[in-house]
This record gives sequence, C-alpha cells and structure tokens, in this order.
Amino acid sequence: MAATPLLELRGIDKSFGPVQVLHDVGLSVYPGEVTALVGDNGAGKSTLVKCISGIYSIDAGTVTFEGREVTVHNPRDAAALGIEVVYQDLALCDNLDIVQNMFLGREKKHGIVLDEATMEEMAGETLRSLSVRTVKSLRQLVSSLSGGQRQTVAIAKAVLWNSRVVILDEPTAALGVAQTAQVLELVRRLADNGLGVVLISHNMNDVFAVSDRIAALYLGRMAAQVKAADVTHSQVVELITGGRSGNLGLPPERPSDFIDITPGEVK
Amino acid sequence: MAATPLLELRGIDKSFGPVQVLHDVGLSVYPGEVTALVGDNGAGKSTLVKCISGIYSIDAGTVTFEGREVTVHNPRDAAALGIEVVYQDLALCDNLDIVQNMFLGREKKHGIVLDEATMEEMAGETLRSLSVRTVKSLRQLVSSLSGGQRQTVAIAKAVLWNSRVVILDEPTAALGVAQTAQVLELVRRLADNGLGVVLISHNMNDVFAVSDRIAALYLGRMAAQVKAADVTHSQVVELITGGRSGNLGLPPERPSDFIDITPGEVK
Amino acid sequence: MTTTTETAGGIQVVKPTVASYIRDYFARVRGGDLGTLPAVLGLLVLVLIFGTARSETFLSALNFANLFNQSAQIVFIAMGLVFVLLLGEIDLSAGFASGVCGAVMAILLTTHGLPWYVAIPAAMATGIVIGLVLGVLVAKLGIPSFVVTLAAFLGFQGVLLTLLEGGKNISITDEFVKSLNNGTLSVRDSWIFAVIGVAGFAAAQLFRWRGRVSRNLVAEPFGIVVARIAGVALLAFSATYVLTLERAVNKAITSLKGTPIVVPIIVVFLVIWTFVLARTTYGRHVYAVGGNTEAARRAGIPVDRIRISVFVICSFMASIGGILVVSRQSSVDPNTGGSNILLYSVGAAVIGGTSLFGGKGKIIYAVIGGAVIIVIENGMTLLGLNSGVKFIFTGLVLLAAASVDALARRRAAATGS
Amino acid sequence: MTTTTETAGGIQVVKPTVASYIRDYFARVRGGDLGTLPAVLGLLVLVLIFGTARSETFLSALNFANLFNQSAQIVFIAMGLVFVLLLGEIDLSAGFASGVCGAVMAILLTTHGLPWYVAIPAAMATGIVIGLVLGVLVAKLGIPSFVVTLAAFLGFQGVLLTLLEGGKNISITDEFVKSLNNGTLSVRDSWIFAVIGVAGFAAAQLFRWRGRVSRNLVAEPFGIVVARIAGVALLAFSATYVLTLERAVNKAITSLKGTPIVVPIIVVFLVIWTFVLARTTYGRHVYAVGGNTEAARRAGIPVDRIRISVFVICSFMASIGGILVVSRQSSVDPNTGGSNILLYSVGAAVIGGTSLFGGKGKIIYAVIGGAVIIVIENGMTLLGLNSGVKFIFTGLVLLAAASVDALARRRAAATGS
Amino acid sequence: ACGTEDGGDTGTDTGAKSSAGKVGVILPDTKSSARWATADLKYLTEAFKAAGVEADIQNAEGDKTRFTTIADGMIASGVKVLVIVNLDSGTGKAVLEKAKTAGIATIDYDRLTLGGGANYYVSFDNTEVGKLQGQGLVDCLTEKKATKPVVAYLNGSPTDNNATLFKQGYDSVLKPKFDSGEYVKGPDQDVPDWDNAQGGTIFEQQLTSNKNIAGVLAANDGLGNAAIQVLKRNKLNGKVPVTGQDATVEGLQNILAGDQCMTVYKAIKKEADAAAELAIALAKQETPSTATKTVVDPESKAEVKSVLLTPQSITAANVKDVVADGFVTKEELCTADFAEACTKAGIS
Ligand SMILES: Nc1ncnc2c1ncn2[C@@H]1O[C@H](COP(=O)(O)OP(=O)(O)OP(=O)(O)O)[C@@H](O)[C@H]1O
Ligand SMILES: Nc1ncnc2c1ncn2[C@@H]1O[C@H](COP(=O)(O)OP(=O)(O)OP(=O)(O)O)[C@@H](O)[C@H]1O
Ligand SMILES: [Mg+2]
Ligand SMILES: [Mg+2]
Repeated sequence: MAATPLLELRGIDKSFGPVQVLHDVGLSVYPGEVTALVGDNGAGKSTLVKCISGIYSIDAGTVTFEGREVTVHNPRDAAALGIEVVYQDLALCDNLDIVQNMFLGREKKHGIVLDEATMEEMAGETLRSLSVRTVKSLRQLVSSLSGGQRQTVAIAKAVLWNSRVVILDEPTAALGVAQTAQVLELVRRLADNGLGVVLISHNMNDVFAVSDRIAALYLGRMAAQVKAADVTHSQVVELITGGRSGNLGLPPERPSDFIDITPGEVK
Repeated sequence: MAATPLLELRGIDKSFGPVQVLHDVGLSVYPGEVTALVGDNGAGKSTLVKCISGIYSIDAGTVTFEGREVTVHNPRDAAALGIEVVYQDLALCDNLDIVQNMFLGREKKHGIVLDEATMEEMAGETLRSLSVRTVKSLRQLVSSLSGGQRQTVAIAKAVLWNSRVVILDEPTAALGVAQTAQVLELVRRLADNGLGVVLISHNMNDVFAVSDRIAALYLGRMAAQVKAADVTHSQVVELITGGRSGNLGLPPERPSDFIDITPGEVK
Repeated sequence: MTTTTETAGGIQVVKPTVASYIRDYFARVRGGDLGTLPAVLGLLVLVLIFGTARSETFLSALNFANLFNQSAQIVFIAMGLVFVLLLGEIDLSAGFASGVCGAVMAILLTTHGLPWYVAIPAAMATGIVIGLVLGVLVAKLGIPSFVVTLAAFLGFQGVLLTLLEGGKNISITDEFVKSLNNGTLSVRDSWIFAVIGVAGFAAAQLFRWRGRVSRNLVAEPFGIVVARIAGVALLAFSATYVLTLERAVNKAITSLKGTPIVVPIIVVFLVIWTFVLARTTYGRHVYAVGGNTEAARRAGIPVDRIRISVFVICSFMASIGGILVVSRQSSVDPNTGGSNILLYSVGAAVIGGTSLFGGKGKIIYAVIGGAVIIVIENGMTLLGLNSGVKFIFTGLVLLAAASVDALARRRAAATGS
Repeated sequence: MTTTTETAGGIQVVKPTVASYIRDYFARVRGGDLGTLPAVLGLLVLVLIFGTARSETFLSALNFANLFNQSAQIVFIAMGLVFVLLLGEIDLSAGFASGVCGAVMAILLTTHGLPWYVAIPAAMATGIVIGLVLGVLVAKLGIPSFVVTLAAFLGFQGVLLTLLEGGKNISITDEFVKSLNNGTLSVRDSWIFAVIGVAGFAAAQLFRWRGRVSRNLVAEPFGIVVARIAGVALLAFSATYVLTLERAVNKAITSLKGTPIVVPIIVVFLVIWTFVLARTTYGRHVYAVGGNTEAARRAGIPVDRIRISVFVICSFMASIGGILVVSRQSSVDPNTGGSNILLYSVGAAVIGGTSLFGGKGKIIYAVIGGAVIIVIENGMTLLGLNSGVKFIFTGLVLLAAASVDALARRRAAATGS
Repeated sequence: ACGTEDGGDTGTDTGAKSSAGKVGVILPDTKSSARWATADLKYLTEAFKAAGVEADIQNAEGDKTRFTTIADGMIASGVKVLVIVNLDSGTGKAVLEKAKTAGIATIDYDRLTLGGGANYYVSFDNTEVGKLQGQGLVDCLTEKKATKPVVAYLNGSPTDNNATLFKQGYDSVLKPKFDSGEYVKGPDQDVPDWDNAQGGTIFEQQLTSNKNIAGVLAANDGLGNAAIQVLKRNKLNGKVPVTGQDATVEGLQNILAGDQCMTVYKAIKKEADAAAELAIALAKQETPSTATKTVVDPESKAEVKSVLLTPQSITAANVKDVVADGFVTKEELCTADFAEACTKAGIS
C-alpha cells in the first residue's frame, strides 16, 4: 500500500524510575493496513501505546505523524491528531452509563443542552453492530457490566469517531466467539477505509487473520517489523519468546531477562 | 472419575434489582476433572462464580459441597471450604507489591512477625513456574505491572494453597503464548492431583485442550453440561451463541435477548 | 403483559407500562438504588420526633418559614461543596470564604456607603477569585486540596479578622440586602412563584417525554410523568399554602405571611446547578473526572480546568451563603462562617448522599441534607436543653437520621447486589 | 560492573553494590517515589525561614525542647488518624475524644482523688470504648465515617461540657501526670535512652540484613545498612547533645536540661506502630483493605474487624494525646481537643504523605507532618504578629511547605511516570 | 499583637537592650469580645511605647495549646515581665509556674488565675459585669412596667469561663425575682463560640417556642444585636429590652435607636494603662506603687496585690460618656442613620 507511514516512531526510550521499559523502539503504521504489535507479557506493548497517546511522556525518540514531527503531551493532543486508542486497562467511568461513556469527551449537543436522544440512538446502533445482545439497557452503569460488555463499550467508544489511526490494545481478550469475529471484521473494515490500525494481541490466529504487518517487541526492544505474508506462525512465536528467529530479530546477546529480587522492601 | 460431585449447585437464581441474571442454574464440579464453563459475553459466568464464592448472595437455590449443603456468606467461608477463585476482575491491591499480594490473607509468620524471606522465596518459585520472565523485582507494586503480569500474580495467588476446588475466570485472557501454555498445564496438573477445577474461557481451543466436561450458560440459563469428549467444537459454539444445538440445550423458546433501552436516565 | 416496540437503531425493547414501571422502581429500590429516599426518610423521622416533642411550636407555620431562612447559608455552601466533592476533593475554607465575602459586602455597604448592586457583585467576585486561587493551587501545583484549603481556612480567618480590624462587628442597614434573608414575598407573589415553578417543571418533564417518544426511544409511561408532576405540584402548593398563613408572633402588632424571599433564591440555584450537572457537557465531565480521572483524561477532558472550575463554583456559592448570612444577622463578625458551619455543610452534602470519594452526588442532595441538619438544629433549640446535653442530643439525633439512611441501604443491599 | 547471584527459587539476579544502590535510589526519587523526602524538605525550609527571622530564639535549645512538648497532642492524634486514613475513613471526633479522655483522667485524679495508675488506664480505656463504638457504627451499620464522627464530634463536645459541669476547668496536681509532658529525663538517662534507641535500631537493621543474606535473597549492600545506622546515630546523638545543654531561662534560679520525657513516649509508640504496620499480618491487612477493600474481602480478610480496629487505635491514640495535653496544661477545660486540633492533626498526617483515599501512609509521616505543623505554630508565635496577620501568615507558610512537597513530587512525576 | 507594621512592637530584632527588660503580654482570644484585638492591644501598645519599654503582645485565639506555646516562646525570648489574660486557671497556673521558675515577674490581667500566685492582678470584676447586666434589665423592665415578664437568657460560649462568671452575676440579680414569682424564667441557652449567627437562630427558636418573651439577657453586644434582629423581624424591637456588654459601636447604636436597653462599658484604657504601668515598673526593676488593694485568691487563700476597676452600665442617658472617654469616636457612632439620636443623647 502507501509507501509513507501515517505514524512513525523512532528511537523511543522510556523508563519508570530505575527501570527502563522501552529501548530505542521504532514502529511504522501505514494507512490502509493493520499492523499487529505482538510481544510477550511485559514486553512493553501497552507502554508503547501510552507513549504514543501522550499518557506517558517519552524520554527520547521522535513521533512523526503524516511526515510532521509531533509532540503529544496528553490524550487530547493525540485525539486532535486523529489517533484513537482502546486501552488494555479500559478506563471507563464506572459512575456513568453506557451511552455517557461512549460519548465521553465528544458529547452531542443541541445548543448547550446534551442531546441524549441522538446519543442513545447512535450508541444502540454501534453496540448492535458489535453483536452485543445481553446488555439490558443502554442506561445501565458500566460498573454493572460483564468483562466482555465493558470491553465492547470501550471498543465502540473508540471507533465511533472519524479518526486516522486506531490503536487497539488486546481488544478481544474478554470477548466471546461471535463478538471477537465482529471486532476482527471491524478492524479489517477500518483499515480498508484507509485508516492506520494497530492491533495488539496474544492470539496468533487473530493476528494472522487480519494483519498486514507484524511488529514484535521483545523485552522492550523492537525485534522485527515484517510483512505478515513473509513470516510463519512459528517464526512469530519465536520472535516473541526469544527475540529472534533465524536471521530475523535482535542480535544474539542476552538482555537482562531475569526476575531480580531487588534490595529491601522499600515502598 | 468419581461419581459424586465435589461441588454441586442446584436451582441458583440471582437478580440485580429488576434484572434477573441467573435463572435456575445447576452445575456439578467433579474431583480430578476440569469443568469448562462457557457462555457468551454477559451470559452470567462471572456472576455464577461470585455466587459460589460468597461475593454475591444467591436469591434461591442450593450449594452442596462434598455432599453437605452449605451456605457461603463471604469469601472467607468459601476459602474455609477449600474453594479458591481467580476472578476476572482481578482484585489485586495496587498499593501492595507482588509478594504481599500473593500471600494476602495467608501470610507466613515467625511468631507474630511476617516471614518476608520465606514468602519471597515461595513467590519467586511460583512465578518462575508460570513462565514470568519480565518482572523486574518481586517487590514491584502490582500497580506497575503489565496486564499479563497482573493476571499471572492473581493466578499464582490462588494456586499457592492446598484447596479442593479451583475456579479460574478467564485466566488466560491477558496472557502471552508461553504463559497460556503454562497455565493450561497447571490447570491439568491441578485436576490430576484430584482437585475440582472450573475453567471459564472464550477460547475453544483451550477449552477442548484441557477440559473433561463442558457447561454452557446461555442468557443466564444452563444450556447443557456435557462430557467434552461427547461434543464437537461447533456444537459448543452453537450452545454458546444460540443456547441449543440439535437435541442438546434449552427448549426452543426465546428468552428475553434484546437491548432494552429502558425508562429515563434514572441514576 | 408487556408489549415490545422497536427503538434506537431498530432494536426490540419492552415498552414499559405504568404497572411495570412501578414494579421496576420497587425492584430497583430493593436492589439498593435508593437516591435521596433514605435522606428523605431520615428527614421524616426527624420531623416526627420533633413534631411529637414540640408539636405546637415545631410544626407551626412560623417555624416552617424559619427553617428556610436558617438553612440558607449551609444549603448554599453545601451546594457548592457538592461540586468539589464530586471530584473527590474537599474545601475546608468554604465557611470562612463565605465570611470573607460577607464582610466584603458589609464593608462596601457600610464603611464605603456603596449601594447593594455594587456590594453584592463585589462579594460574589471575591468568591470567584478565591475559588480561582484555590483551584489553581490544587490543579496546577498538585497540592492536596485538604492542605490547600486548610491553609486557606486559616488564612481567611485572618483576612476576616483584618477586614474587621481585629474583631469589630460591622452592621449593615441596607434594606434590600436585609430583605434577602429576612423578607417575604407578598401572598400574591408567593402563589405566582409557586405556579410558575410548577408549570416550569411540568413543561420540562413533558417536553423531554415528548422528545423521547417522538424519537421512538423508550420513554416513561405517560401516567408516571403525570403522577410526578402532580406530586411536585402538591408539595409546592401545600408548602405555599402554609407559608401564606399568618405567622406573626404578635398578630396585634404586625402581620407576617408569604414565602420567604430566600426560597426562590434557593430554588433558582437548585434548578440552575441541577441543569448544569445533568444536562450540559460540563456537568457530564465533572462526573467523569470524579468517577475516573484517568478515564476522563484519556477521553480528552481538560481535567485541570474542570478541577479549577469546581473550586470557583464552590467559593462562589459560599459567597452567596455569606451574603445571605450577613443579611440575616444584619452584621458580620469575625466568626461569621466559622464555628461548625463548614462541618455542617459537608455533613449536609454527605447525608444527602454525596460521596466523599467523588463521582456520586446531586445538587438536590445538598438541599435535603441541609434540611436534615437544620431541622436538627432548629428542633434541638426548641427543646431548650442546656449546652452539654444539647450537643450530645444533636449528635445522637444526627446519628439516628444517618442510621435510618444506612439501614435502608443495607437492607436493600442484602436483598440485591 | 554488576555481579549476579542466584536467589529465591534459583533465579538469577543482580547483586546490588553500594554504587548501584545509590544510583537506583536517585532514579527512584527522580521517578516520583519520594516517601517522606518532600515533607522533610518542607521542614528544612521552615526551619530556615524561622531560623533566619528569629535566630537566637527559634534556634535555641530551649525552643528545640519546647517543640517536642508542644507537638505531643497533635502527633499522637495524627498517629492514630494514620490508621483511619489508611482505610480511607476519617475521624472528625478524635480531637474531642482526646478531650473527653483527658477529662476522665482529670476527674478521676482530682474529684475522686484516685492515683495516676488508675486514672491513666481509665482514660485509655475510655478511648478504646469510644473507638469501638465508632468503629461498630461505621463497619456494621455502614454509616459513612464522616457522618458518624461528625455526630461524635458534637456528642463528645457535649460530653466534655457535661463532665466539666457546664464549663468549669479542672486542674490537676498529680506530679507524675504533670511530668509526662513537662518533665525531662536526667542527663544520664537522656544518653542512656539515646544509646539504647540507636542500638535497637542497629540490631533490627543488621538482623534483617543477615536474615536475607543467609537466605540468599537480594539484600541491601552492607555499606548502605551501616550508613543508615550511622545516620540515625548521628541524628539521635546530636539531638540528645542539644537537649542536654543547660536551657533554663534564668540559670541562677534553676537548671533545665535533658530530653523531654515526652520524647521517649513518642518514640516508643512510633516504633510499636511502625512495627505493627510493616511487620505484622494485621498491618498488612490494614494496607490491603485501604488499597482495595474488595480484593481484601476476597482474600478472606475480615474487613469489618479491621475497620473497627483502626477506629479503636485512633481513639486510643487520641486518649494518650488527651492525657498529654492535660499534663502540659495541668488542667482540662471544655475546649481541650477542640479548636483547630483536629484539622491540624489530619493536616499533619496528610502533609507527611498519608493519602485521604486510603492505602498510603506510614506512622512516621504523622510525626514529620506534626513537626511541620508545630514548627509553623511555634515559629509564628515567635514573630509576634497580630492575630489577623498571624492567621494569614500561618496559612501562607503552610501552603509554602506543602508547595515544596508538591513541586518536588511534580518534578519527579514529570521525568518519571 | 503589634506587628512591626503597627509600629508598636520594637521586637526582639532590635538587638540593642534597653535598660528596662522586655515585657510579654498574652491576650486570650478574639471571639469572646472585640476588646482584646481592638482596645487592649491598642492601649497596651501605646502605653509601652510611650515608656520606651520593649513589649511582645500576642493573642492566643482562644486556644490553650497556643496560649502555652506563646508563653514558652516569650519565656524563651527572655522577657522580664509576663502579663497574661488566662483562658482558664489551669493553663494560666502552668504558665505562671513556668515563668516563676524562670525568674519572671507576673501580672494577671483582667482574670485572676486561681491558685496561680501571680505577683499582681489588674481587673474589672466579671461577676460585677453580670450584675450590672441583670440590674440593667430589671431597670428597663420596670420602666416598661412589665408584669410577670418572661426573661430569656442568651448566654455566652459554654466553653468560656467568663461566660460562666457573667451568668453568675446576672443570675444573682434575677434569680431572686424568678423565685419570688415577680419575673418568669424563660428559655436559657448558651451560644457556642459566642457565634452571633447561631445566637440569632437560637433566639429565633426561643421566640418561636415562647412568644411572650418580654426581656432578653444577652451576654454581649454581638448576641444582643443578633436577638434584636430577630425582634425586628417580628416588629418587637424596642418593646422587648435587650442587654449587652462591651459598648461596641453596634451596641451603642442599638441603644441610641432604642432597641437595646443597656450595655456594660469597661474603661479598657484605664485597665490597660494600669497594667502597663505595673509592668513597666517591674521591667525597670522598680517596686510599683499603684497596686494598693488586695484580692484573696479563693483557691490558695493568698492575697494578691491588685488594681481593681469598676465597670459602668451604659444606657441611652450616658452613651456620651463612652464617646467622651474616647472609647468610640463620634464619627463611628453617629453615622447618618443615628445623627439625630446622637444629638438627642447629647453627643456632640
Ligand atoms: N509505572 C510503572 N512503573 C514501573 N514499571 C512499569 C510501570 N508500568 C509498566 N512497567 C513495567 O514495564 C514492562 C512493560 O509493561 P507493559 O504494560 O507495557 O507490558 P505489555 O507488553 O503490555 O504486557 P501485557 O501483554 O502483559 O499487557 C513490565 O515489565 C512492567 O512491569
Ligand atoms: N451489579 C449488577 N447489576 C446489574 N446487572 C449486572 C450486575 N452485574 C452483572 N450484571 C449483568 O449480568 C449479566 C451477566 O454478567 P456476568 O459478568 O456474569 O457475565 P459473564 O458471563 O461473565 O460475561 P463475560 O464473558 O463478558 O465476562 C450481564 O448482562 C451484566 O450486565
Ligand atoms: Mg499490555
Ligand atoms: Mg465474566
């Protein structure tokens, strides 16, 4: 597809106190393509996403959006650029209902008054398209939703808008069979509409089913970013668990992969 | 295996206000077997688990443990019976570290003093056995853990103890490839040691890989509880999405499966 | 039985009937979703207690009217505090802020001889500036609001003392200001106000109902809407009836009847803030930030600005509370807004049902909670106990009212979630 | 560079060196994990301010000793409040509870002529009973602690008035009780106390270190342990040195030297509660319930019992605060424990770093926060300002101290998480 | 007390030691009466300044802990004379003892510290104040020819010992009348913290429950004014006599308007001057000659050398005395609304 990436990261470093979580990470997201971001638990996938969306500030590196170098200070900036994110830790407001959560920050209005009727209609349609059938009322508080229902609300919230890049961090983790299929279809449809989509998942079947490119993080380093068609299932698993597979991946030196029971219980 | 179930539920009803979530649900858990509990999003799986462990009180029905009818008022009672649960909403204390969370409520002591050293050793061993490699320190606060790492801590917390029944609510949802394999192996091992294991999962491959029996919930009703060997993959999916498959499942009448945009935004 | 209808993007839903609606309401109540019900119950219990103990005085029209005037300061501060509490913050300085604003007004009126239409806006502006400073300190510097407002609590006490030159009282004589929390509407105006209020409520309810029905969304049964309007009308009209009875202490000397002027003032603010919280983007964002700050930030809500704004609203409402209390006392002293005012105001919001942890609360809670507090104060002083015993009783009665609330919720929780 | 070692179930880990440990510490600090550092910084700033403004009085040995005696009540109430705050609850009645307990002691001593070893335990028992009642009301009835303790705040005020028969003061004459918060240890005892304290600290540190090393767990480098012990020793010995200087105002008439008796009392409770919170199951459970009540319940922790217990501890500590303040004033009056005591105590805990939302806090925070509050109070009175200005300044200084704290954290947060 | 900006406090920062030692004064609060922050502070500051004696005057804000803290600070900064207005005898005693061991001369100002053993005592008699209030009310009621009037009490703060003393005073006058059936005892309630707003509410409730209240014994002018506002609302002002204390501008205006029956004026300047004179003499290590009377400490039975002053009852007839004394100025008092009444009362 298009040769210039929509979103490009280069040399991203991120530390939390003494712990460096991301080392010199690069990632390119192309319009009209689904880029799968894979990696072991704790590899740094979610951290990378939060760096992109401005929840975390980056220590070093550049973010380029449509060829312009940008700095994203907070999620507002990211949204302004057209980057939508479904976070792994969903971050819904438990004290608000489904409709209120789905339109949070982008409420529909009639003058200064909230246009609840329109929002309710739109929310209903979106949820139906995602195969959600067990929600009893659109006015149910999200605190009373099941895990999968919450997940769906978060997804619906992010895809309701006209954005340029959609990043989904393990969106199908809590979903049932039918709902997973719908979400994967949605992901494909978004890419086909010319958006850049980043999909994080531990499920290799899903990854291969929808993605055009695969980027593998290994212990905070980008092991490889390749076309999905060029690699096999087992090669990707090797990249995930070992950081390398044949001539792909990181040089064969061991980064610090150990449980380190560090000094005292300093709290 | 053994003919008498270790844990048996009969006629469980549960409502939240005007919404009835469980209708007359029955479930038998046999020692030495893995019972998979499947169902669509919002079917009521997690609610059922919480009814068993005493987080929710049941409206009607009986719980029988080793042939004795029991009432479980709170998780303490459940733990006293030997029922351990990994909840879908993990419920870890963010302000405590990994070791502290893993031993919460069962701290090892020297006299009245906490025996941190022993706990740290045991925690380290358990985590290693679950293929967790990216944890930087056992004294890291769980608030700073990745989704998968939190999941692992919660699992480790529940399987550290000598219990009779272990219930895992979507334990592998956030886990990577290697970690998922370890957890499934662990599940099998627990059952082989004679425990009753209940595994909730949306992943049919995982379900068929480890389970002896499959119980399918459909919109709050128990559609069927069958031996895994007696059904096929697609039959189970049909049970999940439609409540019936051939002669298995619920009678062909439609329970109330709709989005019901109920009265006003009464909060 | 129930009939279904098609709505919101072509989904089948049950069309509620009056019967099913009522059934669902009770199921919800049993399920623990109680709203203001327990506080109202507590209030009824209190009225019963004091009504029995001092029937001829507590239940008199005079005392009923007094309740409104006595509650003004606490209710206004509590309304403002609801915003701050919705964000999980606290404002310990609201009491003295109201004192400072009241003093500003009194000084402008008395010392500088300015008219009320300068002095009152100046007092309100003072409140807004105070809120701005507090809000910026909390939101931008990130100092815990407890500490910022504790510092402000001390500071404003000092400002008040300094304004009053070390402890003088300043009396005001401006008739307009004095009438705010002392005067009454004429009987005719009282009824006009009641009718307009009820009509407005009815219009809003019907308008919303029609909007939903016309969009084919699930709406409340018409019967319920009508019943609700009728209930409010009944309440408003019977209160107006009582308030327009003659209640002068000495009927030979003077006549006293009509709704206290402070009632429309409270109602106007109640309506405005309820509207803001329930029907505007701003209100929605306040709830969101209070419910889950991180989620709100991720949704692109300007969290800092919301945080500053609630302190501004709180101090602004405190300034009105200050104006009203000065109006009532016709003077301001270094203790205006001090003493138990702050704790009572927070207590009012909390008793009404506002959570101290943020995200849960409504403006009406402040009014109902304020009513509980004031009924206790009012009733206790009628009993004529000596101070020690009075304090103890006040504590016990407050506890009793709160227990009614807690037990109602607990009973509900036992059967429901 | 770093060497690795095998530990905890055969896992490879880095063995920290002194250098790497210090490097990590600074990285952690930069990462926002500051502990008491900001409060200590705030304290230093305050000492600097007052030390410059009133060097010869503020920095005198006499004033240094006074600080301890003056802080006793607030520090004790704050220590108790830490427990309550750890659970995300509040106890507004702690101030008056301390007054009531103090009054109980004074009445037993004076009116009933009982000896101190009856009166003091009776006061403590009163505290425990008070806590039990509050705790049960909060935990079992489920009334919000703000409301319960607001009711108690009023009630205890009444109890105190009633105990003192409507406003009398009761003076105590018992020398033992009076010495508690007025007397000093002899110079020899002062040094013995310091040596025992430091030795105990060293033993605990070394014992723990050896335990971890022998189990092959990652331990702090030995150098760090030694440095920490040396630091504590330096602090303790230099404080003792200053406190054993002659500080009588009129050296001709009397001699005054030695550590105030209240110091060992504070240290003992500091050590006990720190131990309880950090090293016992109970303490662990307190943190768990405060961090995530639901998780704690699911882990089988008896949440209600924990909730009751923290109120008991809080009121118990308040009772000691009451005993000490009565000792200091040699009398009790209806305002003992009233006034700003409560807000200051909560403020002390919060300034130290305790969260009002539960789950975060240590006992030492109460002591450091209490020191901040008392240094401000003490320093302000030395400046000799008039009341209004003094209040304003107190507020500003408090704000300044809190800003140092907030800015330190914020800077850290900007570079780190 | 005197911040440097008041110009009153030469402060410790001057460094240069004058021949006389430094004097420390601790005032009690700002709430029970406006006098401490307005009058006493001013007069004491002026007196010490005139004598060229360094003085540190502070207010304890009604907080005993702060009272002790201030005392500690003053002792630490080396005052030679300590003048205290105790918040209660217990704390006062503790402070006096500390001062004595530090070799500091002590003066009880306005309130005697029971068993405290201060060197000198300067005061108005608080019980006497109460008596004047009681008598004032009786006079007004008599003037109004009230028969069996119901008298309501609006007492001061229950936590303030002075309020108790005032009450003892007016009770000693009124109780016999209640007992004889001449007057009827109405509601009797304390006002926490002397809080005027609460005072207003409390009186409103008293009136609601007892509509024929015919006289109000309010413990000070602030509370008196609070009661008057309630009476005004019911058009009963002027018909029901109300007492007061402190001769505040507000109170005097109410008297001029006929709404208040009387107030008690304490010539605070005289009291302050007397105390300052004593303190200055002590600071210069002279033996003061003004303390001619003695008071017996009821607790220790010791005799304390004293300067005793008498409070004065103020009614419309002698408001002018207060102005003449310079306690309030004509400008403050005779604002537009009261100009006429002022003239009538002979204030010019
Ligand atoms: N605030 C923090 N402080 C310290 N360490 C952190 C923090 N947040 C994350 N980490 C660490 O950073 C690493 C990467 O975390 P991240 O959440 O990005 O992993 P992930 O790739 O999303 O894993 P998963 O598949 O489990 O979601 C983990 O080892 C985690 O422990
Ligand atoms: N507290 C509550 N109040 C009202 N409804 C609730 C509450 N808790 C759960 N529900 C509803 O009960 C139904 C079952 O929820 P449950 O969490 O048991 O589903 P689940 O089978 O675990 O789904 P998932 O696979 O998504 O985890 C859902 O429709 C949910 O909305
Ligand atoms: Mg992740
Ligand atoms: Mg579930």
